[in-house]
Order: sequence, then C-alpha cells, then structure tokens
Amino acid sequence: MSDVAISARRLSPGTKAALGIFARYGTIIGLLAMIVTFSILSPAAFPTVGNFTNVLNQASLAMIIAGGLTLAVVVGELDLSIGFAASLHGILITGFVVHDKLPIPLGVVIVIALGAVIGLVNGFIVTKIKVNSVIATLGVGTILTGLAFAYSAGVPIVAGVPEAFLQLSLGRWLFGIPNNIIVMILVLGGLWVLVERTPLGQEIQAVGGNAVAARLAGVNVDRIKILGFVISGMCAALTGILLASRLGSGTASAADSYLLTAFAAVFLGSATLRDGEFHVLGTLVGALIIAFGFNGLNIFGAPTFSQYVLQGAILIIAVGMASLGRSLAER
Amino acid sequence: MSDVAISARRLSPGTKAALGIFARYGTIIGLLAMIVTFSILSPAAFPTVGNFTNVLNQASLAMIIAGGLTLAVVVGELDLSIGFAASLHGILITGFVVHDKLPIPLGVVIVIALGAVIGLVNGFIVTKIKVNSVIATLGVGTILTGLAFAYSAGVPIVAGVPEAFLQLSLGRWLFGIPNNIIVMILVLGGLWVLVERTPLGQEIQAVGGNAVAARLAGVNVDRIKILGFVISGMCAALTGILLASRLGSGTASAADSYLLTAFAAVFLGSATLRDGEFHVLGTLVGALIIAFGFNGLNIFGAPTFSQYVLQGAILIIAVGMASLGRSLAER
Amino acid sequence: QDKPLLGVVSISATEANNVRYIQGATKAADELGWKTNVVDAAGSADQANAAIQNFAQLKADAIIDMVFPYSSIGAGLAAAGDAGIPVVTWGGGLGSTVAATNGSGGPMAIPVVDLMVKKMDGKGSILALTYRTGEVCRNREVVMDEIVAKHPEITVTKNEVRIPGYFEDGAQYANAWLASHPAGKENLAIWGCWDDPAIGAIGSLRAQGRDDVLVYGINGNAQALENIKNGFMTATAWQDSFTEGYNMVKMLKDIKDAGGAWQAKAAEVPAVLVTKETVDAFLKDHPEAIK
Amino acid sequence: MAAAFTRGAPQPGGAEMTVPLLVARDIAKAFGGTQALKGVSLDIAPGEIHGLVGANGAGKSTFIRILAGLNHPDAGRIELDGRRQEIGTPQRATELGMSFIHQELAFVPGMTVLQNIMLGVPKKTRFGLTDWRAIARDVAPIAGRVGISAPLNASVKGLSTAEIWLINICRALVRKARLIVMDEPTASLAAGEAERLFAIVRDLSASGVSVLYISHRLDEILNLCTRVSVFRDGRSVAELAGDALHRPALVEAIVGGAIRDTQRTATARARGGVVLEAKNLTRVPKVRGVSLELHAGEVLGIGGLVGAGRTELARLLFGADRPDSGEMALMGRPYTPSSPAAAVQVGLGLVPEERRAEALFLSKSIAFNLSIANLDRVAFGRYLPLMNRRARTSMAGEMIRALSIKARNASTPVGRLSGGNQQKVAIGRWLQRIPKVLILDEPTRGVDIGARTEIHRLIRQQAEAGMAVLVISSEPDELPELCDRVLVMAEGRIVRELTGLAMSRKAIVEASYVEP
Ligand SMILES: Nc1ncnc2c1ncn2[C@@H]1O[C@H](COP(=O)(O)OP(=O)(O)OP(=O)(O)O)[C@@H](O)[C@H]1O
Ligand SMILES: Nc1ncnc2c1ncn2[C@@H]1O[C@H](COP(=O)(O)OP(=O)(O)OP(=O)(O)O)[C@@H](O)[C@H]1O
Ligand SMILES: [Mg+2]
Ligand SMILES: [Mg+2]
Repeated sequence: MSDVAISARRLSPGTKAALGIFARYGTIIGLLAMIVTFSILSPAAFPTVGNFTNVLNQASLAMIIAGGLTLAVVVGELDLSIGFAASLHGILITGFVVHDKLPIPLGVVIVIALGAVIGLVNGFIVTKIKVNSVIATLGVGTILTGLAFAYSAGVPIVAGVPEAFLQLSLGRWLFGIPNNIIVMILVLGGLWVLVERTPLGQEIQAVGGNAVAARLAGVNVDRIKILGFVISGMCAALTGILLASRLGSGTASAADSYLLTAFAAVFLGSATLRDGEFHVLGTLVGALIIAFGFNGLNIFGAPTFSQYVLQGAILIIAVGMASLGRSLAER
Repeated sequence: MSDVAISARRLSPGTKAALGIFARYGTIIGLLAMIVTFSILSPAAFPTVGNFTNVLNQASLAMIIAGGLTLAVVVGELDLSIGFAASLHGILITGFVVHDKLPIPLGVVIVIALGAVIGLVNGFIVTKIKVNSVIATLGVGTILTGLAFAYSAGVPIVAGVPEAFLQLSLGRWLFGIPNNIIVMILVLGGLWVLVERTPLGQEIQAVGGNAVAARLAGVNVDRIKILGFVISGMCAALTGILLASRLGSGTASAADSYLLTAFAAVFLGSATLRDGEFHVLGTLVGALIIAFGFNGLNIFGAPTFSQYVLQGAILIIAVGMASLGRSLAER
Repeated sequence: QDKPLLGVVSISATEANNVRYIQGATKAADELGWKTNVVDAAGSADQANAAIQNFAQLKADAIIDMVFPYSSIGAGLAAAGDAGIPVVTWGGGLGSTVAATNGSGGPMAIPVVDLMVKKMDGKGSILALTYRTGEVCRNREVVMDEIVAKHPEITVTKNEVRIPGYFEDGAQYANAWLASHPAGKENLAIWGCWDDPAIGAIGSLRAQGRDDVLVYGINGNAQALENIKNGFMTATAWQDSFTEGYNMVKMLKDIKDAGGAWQAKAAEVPAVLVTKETVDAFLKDHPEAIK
Repeated sequence: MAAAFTRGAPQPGGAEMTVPLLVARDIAKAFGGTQALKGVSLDIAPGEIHGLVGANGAGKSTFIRILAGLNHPDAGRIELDGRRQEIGTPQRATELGMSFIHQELAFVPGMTVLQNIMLGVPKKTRFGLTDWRAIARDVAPIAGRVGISAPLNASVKGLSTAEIWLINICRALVRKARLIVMDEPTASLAAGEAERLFAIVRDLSASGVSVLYISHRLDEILNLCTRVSVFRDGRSVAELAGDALHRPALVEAIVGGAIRDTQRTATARARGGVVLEAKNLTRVPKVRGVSLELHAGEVLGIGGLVGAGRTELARLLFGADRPDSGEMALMGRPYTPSSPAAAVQVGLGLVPEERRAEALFLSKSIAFNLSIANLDRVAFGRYLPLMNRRARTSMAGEMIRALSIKARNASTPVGRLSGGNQQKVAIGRWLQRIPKVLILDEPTRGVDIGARTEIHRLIRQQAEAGMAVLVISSEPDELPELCDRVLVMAEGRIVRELTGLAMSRKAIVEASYVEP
C-alpha cells in the first residue's frame, strides 16, 4: 500500500470554518462586495442616500412579487402566472378607479381579493386536479392575458387617472421614505414572520421540504400549497396595483417581465444562509443583488453588451461563491 | 351504526381501468380531441394535408429545442439559457455565412459545436461549482444575450443572406416533406433512441430519477448531467440555425420566446404515458398540442383575447384529464 | 366563408399604437365587407411567420404584417407568395414581395429630436432609450445620431430596453443615469425611441421629484399625450396609426384589383409634433387620440 | 398445528372486556390491478398491545395507511369506540386520536430535530408566534425517554437513520393519542434503542393507550404483544393469543406452511486472501482510525450501536465520501476511489442503508432498478450501444424468482412494491453483478423471515463463490447467524473482533458499549 497520505488534499479546520462562512453568507458577501466595488468605481453618483433610496424604491415592486413567489416555491411549486396576473391587476385597478369611479381603497381591496382568487384557482388546479404547477400556472397566466385583453381591448387605460392614485406609489411617508419601500418592508416582514415564526410557517416549510413526510405527519399538504399560491397571487396583485400607480396607466403586459426578475431573485436567494432552500430573507438579498447590479453597472456606464455579460456573471458568481464554499467545506 | 357501504364513493374496477387509460393517454386523447374539434369547426381549411404539413413545419423548430430541453430536465436540471442561446446562434450563423463567407455546412458545424460548448459551460457551473441550474443557466443566458449584442451591436444581420442558406429551412426533400420536419424527426428520433433504448439512456434516466441512488449505483452523475446540458445546448444551436434560415436574418432575441414554448411542451409532455416523468415522446405530444392549438385557433379566427383564453385552457385541460384520471384511478 | 378575409399579424396586440392601427384597419375592412382576423405574435418573429403561413392556408385575401421587418418574415412571405396573397407591412419596410408599406417610423423622429436639441441649446446630456431589434426604433436612433452629431457639446448615453419590460427598464436606466446627472449642472433630456420607455423614465423622475429633465417620446400614444397635458413630457410625434391602418386596407382593395400590374409603394401618413403648447388644439382635432 | 382461529371474539389479553377501541371489518383495497387487501379484519382493545405480522407484501402497511387516512378502502368498515368512521384524511385520523409511525422514514432534511418532532403537531404559541422555548420544555423529556441524544435545535442533516427514526417515534408520542400504530419501528434500531422503545410501549399500554405493533422480528412480537393478527396475501388468516401464541404458530400462519430454518450451512470455510484492506481510515467525527482486512470468501459483519460510524465507514470504503486520512488497498494495490463509480469500476458494490432515498428509483420499473448497475450486461455489445431489452427482462425475471419478489412483473414500478420487496430489489441489483467486494448496510431491514433466509442464503452462496462480503447490521441476531467474523464498532473505532463461538448476540451487544 502506498504511503502517500490521502490527506494531502484535506483542508484544515480553520479553512473549513472560513468556507462555511462563505457558504452561509456568500451571497450577502457578494452583495456587499458589489456595492463596495461600485462605490469605488463611481464615488460621486453611486454611494449616495438618494441613489440607494431610488434603487430600493425601484426594486420594491419586484421584491413584493418575488416575496409572494417565494411562498409558492417554499411549498414546492412554481408560479408562472404572477407576471401576467400583475399586468391584469394593473388594468383592473385603473379601470375600477377611472371608469367605475370606485374609491381607491375599495379598488385596492377588490383587486387584492381577486389576486387571492387567482391564487386559489392555481392552487386548486395543482392540488386537486393534480396538474403540474408549471403547466397550471402557465395556462392560468395565458388565460389572464386573454382576460386583460378582453377587459381593455388591448388599449391602455390612461385618461383621467386621479392624482391620488398616482400618489399610492409616488408618495413618501415617514422621514420621506417612499411609500413603495414602506409597503415592501411591511409585506416582506410579514411574510418572514409568517414563514419563520408561526406554526403555520412550520407547516409551510415542511410541505416544501418534504411533502410526503409532511403528509405522513398529518399536515394538510393541499391546504398549505393552496395557501402558498394565494399569497403569491395577492403579492402579484399588490405589485400590479403599485405598477399601475407608478406608470399612471393600466397596460396589458406591463408587468410580464417581472416573472423572470422574480425568479432570478428567488433562486439567487436560495443560496443564502441555508443550502438550496427558499426563504424570504434570501429573496430580499437576491432582489437587492439584481437591483444594485443593474444600477451600479449603469451608473458606471458600461456599454449595453457588457452590462448583460456582467449581470449574468454577477448572478453566477454570487451563488457560485456560496455553493463552492459549501461544497469545499463539506468535502 | 349505518350500514351504508363505504363503497358508495368507490369506483368500480371497470371505471378504474378506463381512468387508467386516461391517465396514460390523456394528453394524446386531448390532442386528438382538439384536432377533431378544429376539423369540425373549420372543415375546409384545417384538416388538410397542406395545413398539417404546415403546422408540423412551423412546430419543428420548437420541437427540436424542446427535445434538447427534455434531456436537461430528464437529468433533473432546468436549462433557461436555450432561448437566448438560440438567438445568439442565429446571429452567429448569419454572420459566419454573410460576413465571413464560410461554407454553410462548415458554419453549421461550428455553431452546433459552440452550442455544445455552451452546454458544457452550463453543466460545469451546475455540477462542479454547484450553482443551482436556474441561476446558472439564467446567468449564462444573460451573458449570451450580451455576446449577441456585442457581435451584432443589436442590429439584425439581414443583407446578403445567400439563397442556399434560406433553403436550409425553406427547402423540401423526399416526397416534398419540408426539411425542418425531416430534421426534427431525425433529432427527436435520435434522442428517443438514446434515452429509451441505450444503456447510456438508462443512466440518464437514473440520474433524473434519483441522483443520490444513481451515484451509489456507480453512475457518474456529473458526467451525465453535463451530457444533458450539452445535448440541450446543441439542440438550441440547431434551432437557432434553422430559425435564422427561416427568418432570413440573424436577430438578437429572435429566439428568446422559444424558452417558454419549450418549457410548456416539455411539462405538457410529462403528463403523457408515465406519471410526471419527462420523456422525448411526451415532449413531442406537448409540442403538437401547442402547435395545433395555435394553428386551429388562428384558422378558426377566434378573437385575440379568446385565443389566449383558449390556449391557456387547452394546456390545463390536456394535462388535467390525464392527471385527474390518474389520481382517481389510484385512490 | 363568403366574406373576404383580412389577416393581421401584430408584433404586440397589447401595444397602444398597434391597437389603433388594428382599429383603423378593422374599420376599413368592415366598410369593404371584409372579415378581420388578428393574431398576436407576442414579439416572436417565428410566431409571425407561422401566423402568416396559417393565413396562407386559410386562403386569406390579404395579410398585414405589423412591425416585423420584411427581412424577418421570409418563410411567411414565401407561403403567401405561393398562395398568391398580397402582404403589406406597417413599419416593416418595403422589400422582397411586400406590396406596400406605411408607418415607417424613422422620419417621425426628426421634429422631436430637432426640438430636443433646440431646447438644450445644443449642449448637455441625453439619455436615449433604444431598441435596436426593432427596425423602426433603429431607424429613429439613426436619425437622432445624425442630428446630435452636429452638436459636439451634447453627450448621449444609450441604453437598450427589452420587450417586454420596457417600462421597468426605462425607469431603471433613468434612475442610474439621474444619479450621475444631478439637477442644475447642465441641460438634461431623456429620449425614448417610442413613448413607453420614456413613460417608464417619467415614473422614475416623478418618484425622485426631478423636474429639470425634459422627456421626449415618439408615436403619441394616449399615455404620452396625457403626460404632455400634465407637463411631464415635453413632446412626442403623433403617428396617426388609425388612419394608416384605415388607408392601408383601402389600398389593399386597389392592390387586389390591380393584380399583377401593381407596383410596390410606400404610402406614408405624416406625423404630427405635439407639445405642451399644441396639445389642447391637437386633442380638439383628434379626440380619438386619447380615448 | 392448532393455530387458534379466534377471529371476532376479543381476547382478554390484559385489557378488560369492553367495547373495542378500534374495529376494522373486511377492508379491501386494490391498486390498479393489484389487490393489496382482499378483506382484513382486526380489533384492538383499549390498552392492548396488538401485534400484526405477515410476509412482505401481505398488506400490513396498506392497512395502516388506510387507518391513517392516506389511502381509501374500496370496501369494508372501520369503527372507533363503536362508531363508524370514514377516515378520509390524515388530519381526521389525528382528530380521532390515532398517531402513526409509518414504515417509510418521514422527515424534512432542512429542519431541526425539534421542528421535525413537531411536524404536523399543533404547537404552542405566544402572540401568534411559535413558542419554541415552551415546546422544547415539553418535548425534551419525551425525546430523552426515546433516546434522542442530539440537541433538539441541531439540524437533522448528518443524523443517522436510526436517530431520525427516533424522531419519528417521538413525534408519534408527542401527540396525545389513544392508539399508536407502529409499522416496523425497530427495523432501523439497534438493540439498545429497541429496548427503550419496548419499555415505552409497555408504559403506554399500562396507561391505557393501545398500540398496534408491526414487525418481522418475531421475538419482539412474542415479548410485547398479547394478541397477534396475521395477514397473508391480503387476508387476515389468524389471530393468535394466549397459549396459541408462540413462534412456530406464527411462522406457520405467516408463510402458510413450514419454512427452511435459518441454519448455517457451512461454519468454517477456508477464506481466501485479503481483498480489501483499510488502515487508520479516518473521517472526523464519525470514523476514527479504522483498520480492517476483508478476505475473499468471507462474510465479515460489523456490529455496534446507532451512530457508531458503520454507515460512514461503508461510504468511505465505497468512495462515496473521502477520508481525512488513512489508506486503503484493494487486491494489494493502493485504492483511492474518487467516487462510487470508480469503486464500482474496480469491483465494489454497496447496498445502502436507506433504500428509498439512496438505492431505488421509485418511479422506474423493477427491471430498470435491477439493471442500473449492470448496464454492460444489457448492452447488445461494445460497438452497438443499444439496450437488449429482452436480456434485461429475463435477467430481472431471474432475480424476481430468486428473491421471490412479490410483483406482477418486471415492469412494475418499484415504488408500488411493499417495503420488504423494495429491499430485495436493492440487494438484487448487486447480486446480479457479482462484485469482488459487496458491502451491505442493513440488508434485511424490513424483510420477512422467509425472504431473510433467502437473502442470507444468497449472501453466503456468493461468499462461497469467492466474493468478499461486508455486512452491517443492527439486528442483534443477524450477524452471528450470517457472518464468519464480526467487528464491533463504537464511536468511530473498532473495539472488538469476534470469531467462531465468541460471535454471540450477547458479545456483540456488550462490545458495543465498550469505551474505545
Ligand atoms: N401505491 C401502490 N400501488 C400499487 N401497488 C401497491 C401500492 N402500495 C402497495 N401496493 C401493493 O400492495 C401489496 C401490499 O403492500 P404493503 O406495503 O401493504 O405490504 P406489507 O405487508 O406492508 O409488506 P412489508 O412487510 O414488505 O412492508 C403489495 O403487493 C404491494 O405491491
Ligand atoms: N456524506 C453523506 N451524505 C449523506 N448521508 C450521509 C453522509 N454521511 C453520513 N450520512 C448518513 O449519516 C448517518 C451516519 O451514520 P453513522 O455511520 O454515524 O452511523 P451507523 O453506525 O451507520 O449507525 P446506524 O446504526 O444508524 O446504521 C448514516 O445514516 C448515513 O447514511
Ligand atoms: Mg410494510
Ligand atoms: Mg448506518
């Protein structure tokens, strides 16, 4: 037997501990490193309170919809309807406020309730008819696009949008913090408490972690999955409302592109803290990486093509650091 | 104590057998039912050899890219880079043929090889750096978009596309069957044989079925996953080439929308024959449902909004029939 | 099917300008006693080709391709050609077997860019929101480049928006650009190659309370006109898409009647520059523009 | 044989003659074409420990799943406290006061021990938030009693299968249930844990809680139960109690005839040269300096307590994990497997401990599962890389016969087999390949007595043909029965080597508690 120790390739405990930190906080370290880098590259424009507020304000809508999506993926399903749903909700709220002259709070409540209903439909199709969630939510999303068309005939609703409606998202509140940011913090905070700190949240996590085990242990898996879709649907509705307010119009397909952004945020986030699990805090970090990445590259003035390349690289590197740290630490 | 038999809600064995057939062939029955319906609605234009050839011809590209994606999902990963990759490949092949005056076959070979390289990169990031495949392929896809921009400055390559290049996809071959259809049959047939009828295919299925068990059974899981990405990448390249030939130009983002179509086809197909498993034949059926749905609704002339609604409904119903049949039969 | 069939393939049947063109075309078709089928290709040239092929299968009497350049619908044109069906484009240019075109949006940019440069006194910074994949947008970008090139003291930052996602992109690019272009230092302007990205940018300006930046769009969709009325947008060029659609369908009848004798041609409808000063008068003339 | 067929009349086995807690009558259930239950009946008195036995695939778990509301019966009725109930959902089963330890391990990998214990159990809250501190206070004594040694807030990742089993048991106890159903609770436990469980079961019974206890270990059944129901081929064929309850009667009722005894055929066989050798193999914290030699033609057993590091050792030998230090040699040459694939290449095989997670492709056919490690044998040839499906089917058929796997045919998905039959498939895969070294981690877990004899026979047959076999087992009787030599591990070290007559159940258990 050869005497060359196999241990030549072993890592010291210290190295392993350091790698473990990377595994847990890799994405957060990535986010901070990125912010520092951009601050050095564009010292005048990037690291200002104004710019950070703007980035957060801008990202709030994506964060809310991604927060909702997180609940759907935590229970182990995908929700591809959120972008289309948010577009429809934007049209509906504008229509309610402009055409039907509903009071804004009532309109908001109705639209969010509709969002819950869409979630219910998604959840029902997935759990009761047992259609794979990709197909179910893609199908529902396509139907919603059709409904958005039917409602608006494809023409954006613009005229007569009351200023009060615009102020929903343009307004600022305490200490001049934009409403969007406040709403986002409330929504994500609420979701975090729900998932991490309540008994219901335990069931939500259990269903996502191992649905079979959860069922054997007596968790009502279907009900929890439906709940995940309902929350996802409600967050999509809220995002649709805020987007309509921000744009001052209800436009079919205005929010469609949130789908990919939300997915990127959620999956980026899954590399944060816990290995490959979805959670609200991770989604927040993921959304921040995407938002600050976009903003920083822009301010630095990278040409369009390199912006794409760098954005892609940021995604991979942020997760890669965490994943590599983890797999080395666990070797 | 009531003596009403519990079996009041029970299904007879005959019903169960019938439901079992639905479970296996639900999507295929759905496809046929749809074809019959459209034939009744548009008897003159829909059920003609010409139209069916036309539908198949149109769907061929989506089928090829979806066939490749099937391999990625069979090994248990998602490949979100395919649409962006196909767009890049379309630009590259046009650039090679128009600007660099490469012979077409050489250009095709180079581009397909590049597709394999992209798959290799995806596979490497996923298996070695252990980045979640959603983030890895989204990141790579974003980078590819950047490269497409860099190569073409975002401007489509149009002028000087040789007729021979257009004939790649416009041409017809044996019995006047369009080339696209022939290529599609060869690719999907080859993939089917690979997955279903070779020992390597067994390993591919094993990795997707249970990666831990596959590893302990002595399968080189990483190698198989990389192979899945490589095949996915090569099929994306082929689709990009045929699309460029069909459009007569290389355009950034021309093929981006294949991503959703391919996913819909693959997931639709997973409800065919086997429960919730991905396979090449299922993807074929899924792609046919989407293509005939689009064509039939077009030809029938349904209003735009109802086209969306019906397309969404077709997705859900096709899978729903199979899934419901299965879950009832197995109660 | 006795009524002649008009097939319309739109790049995005949810986009305001496309919708108005479709409305004009449908009105003319109704007057002619034709039936109209609209297919939304959702931005995909491949879908557009498929839709044109489907119309060829259906033996439609004429096909309108909206916005996809003639160079990207090769397979569709081939199928329509084989079936002897005339294809016209809106914003897709004239070439190959295309029988007629209008809505070639490039020249529409001239009055808007001229105004922008004038208001900037020939110096300052511009954020240009571009979309090169689209033929029309690309042409407009070329127009802007040519005009701005005459003013070396103007610097242009270009950013590509995506479809879908143009609102969000417009807003985010504006955010970043504004961060490095603080108020009061120089003349600032944001230019969208069509209205929607510029409208996204307006959202960002309003969120930040910046009113020192002038915003320009093109197409004159209802939301842009609304923004001009409210003082958030400086100018847009109103494209009379409705009339373009209407005229084009009327011309389709001539094309069919002429048969082989038809000479391909462009039949443009001039655009109207709309600014804060002219918007009220304009809306009086064209109330339909904002309905 | 006087197998007392006393179905229907509740026996006074310690419990009073009251209304039975649970009555099940003529329950039938078919899955697709498989008639899993053809009509079984059973009743359980309050406070009774009722045994349920039967061969693999007899329908025991299906019956339990019906009680648990996981499957719906096609016919029959279930009464609780004399009232007829449609159970329908697991939630309803819980409401009715039943709690279950299912045959399949149920846990959520990302969660802590405490979270897993509380899975599906109503939790205390403060201001609507989970009050983990109060919950931990309540759970800690129960966890201690069951024998969970890991801290409650530790992640379950890295716990051994046995420890996770204890979590499942603890979960069933945390709910205040009137009937606790245990489907092979000791299959993954070693002697110590099992003893603890028996004590708990007796306490439960004394406090009026009924237990339905399923096991293939007849000694346990005889020790614990006052009454035992026997299922065979989906029917209840016997209910034994009192004097009629003894081992031969049970065996006969289970298999419906006599059975070849588990006698060793050859005791002292000539063993060949060293095939696999390990020196100072270490991977902290589970394996610390293990050295061993495995000879051709011998069956080497590894005994020890839960968490002793045996599974980890097997994984190191098989290349599934890498050692921190130490060396290995195979046939005298240095052996540093970089992956299981490399190990398989040079002639190793492993039957892992946790069949569903680590060994099987549940949605794939039996033929697929059997052939996956034998692909070279189902290929048409080197230059025609197509699969010979006929060869595959006939190979699978052989194995199905050899191990008497109860299935319709070779294309039945493995997920539809009963637990024991799944285990046979996991083993069969390697028996087909004939590796130089075969490592079996708990090979007969959940396997009925008939099949267990058969598996032992096959293992010994392979050894006689020259294979080197390493068997890890927590079942105290198995190692002396099967092995030529036994090593006992404790806390990651080998503490004792036993051979010949020294290899007794008692010696193994004693050595397990040795302080290394
Ligand atoms: N979901 C299912 N689909 C099809 N057949 C099934 C399913 N579940 C169980 N069966 C079949 O029902 C029969 C009884 O299985 P069950 O699991 O109840 O046996 P068991 O007595 O628990 O066996 P073991 O001792 O091996 O655990 C077996 O033949 C099995 O193949
Ligand atoms: N790298 C790994 N990946 C997955 N599972 C692992 C890994 N390492 C160890 N395990 C699991 O952790 C557990 C550790 O088992 P260990 O060797 O400590 O105990 P053991 O002596 O096998 O005890 P038991 O009596 O439960 O078999 C095993 O169940 C094994 O499956
Ligand atoms: Mg069982
Ligand atoms: Mg073990």
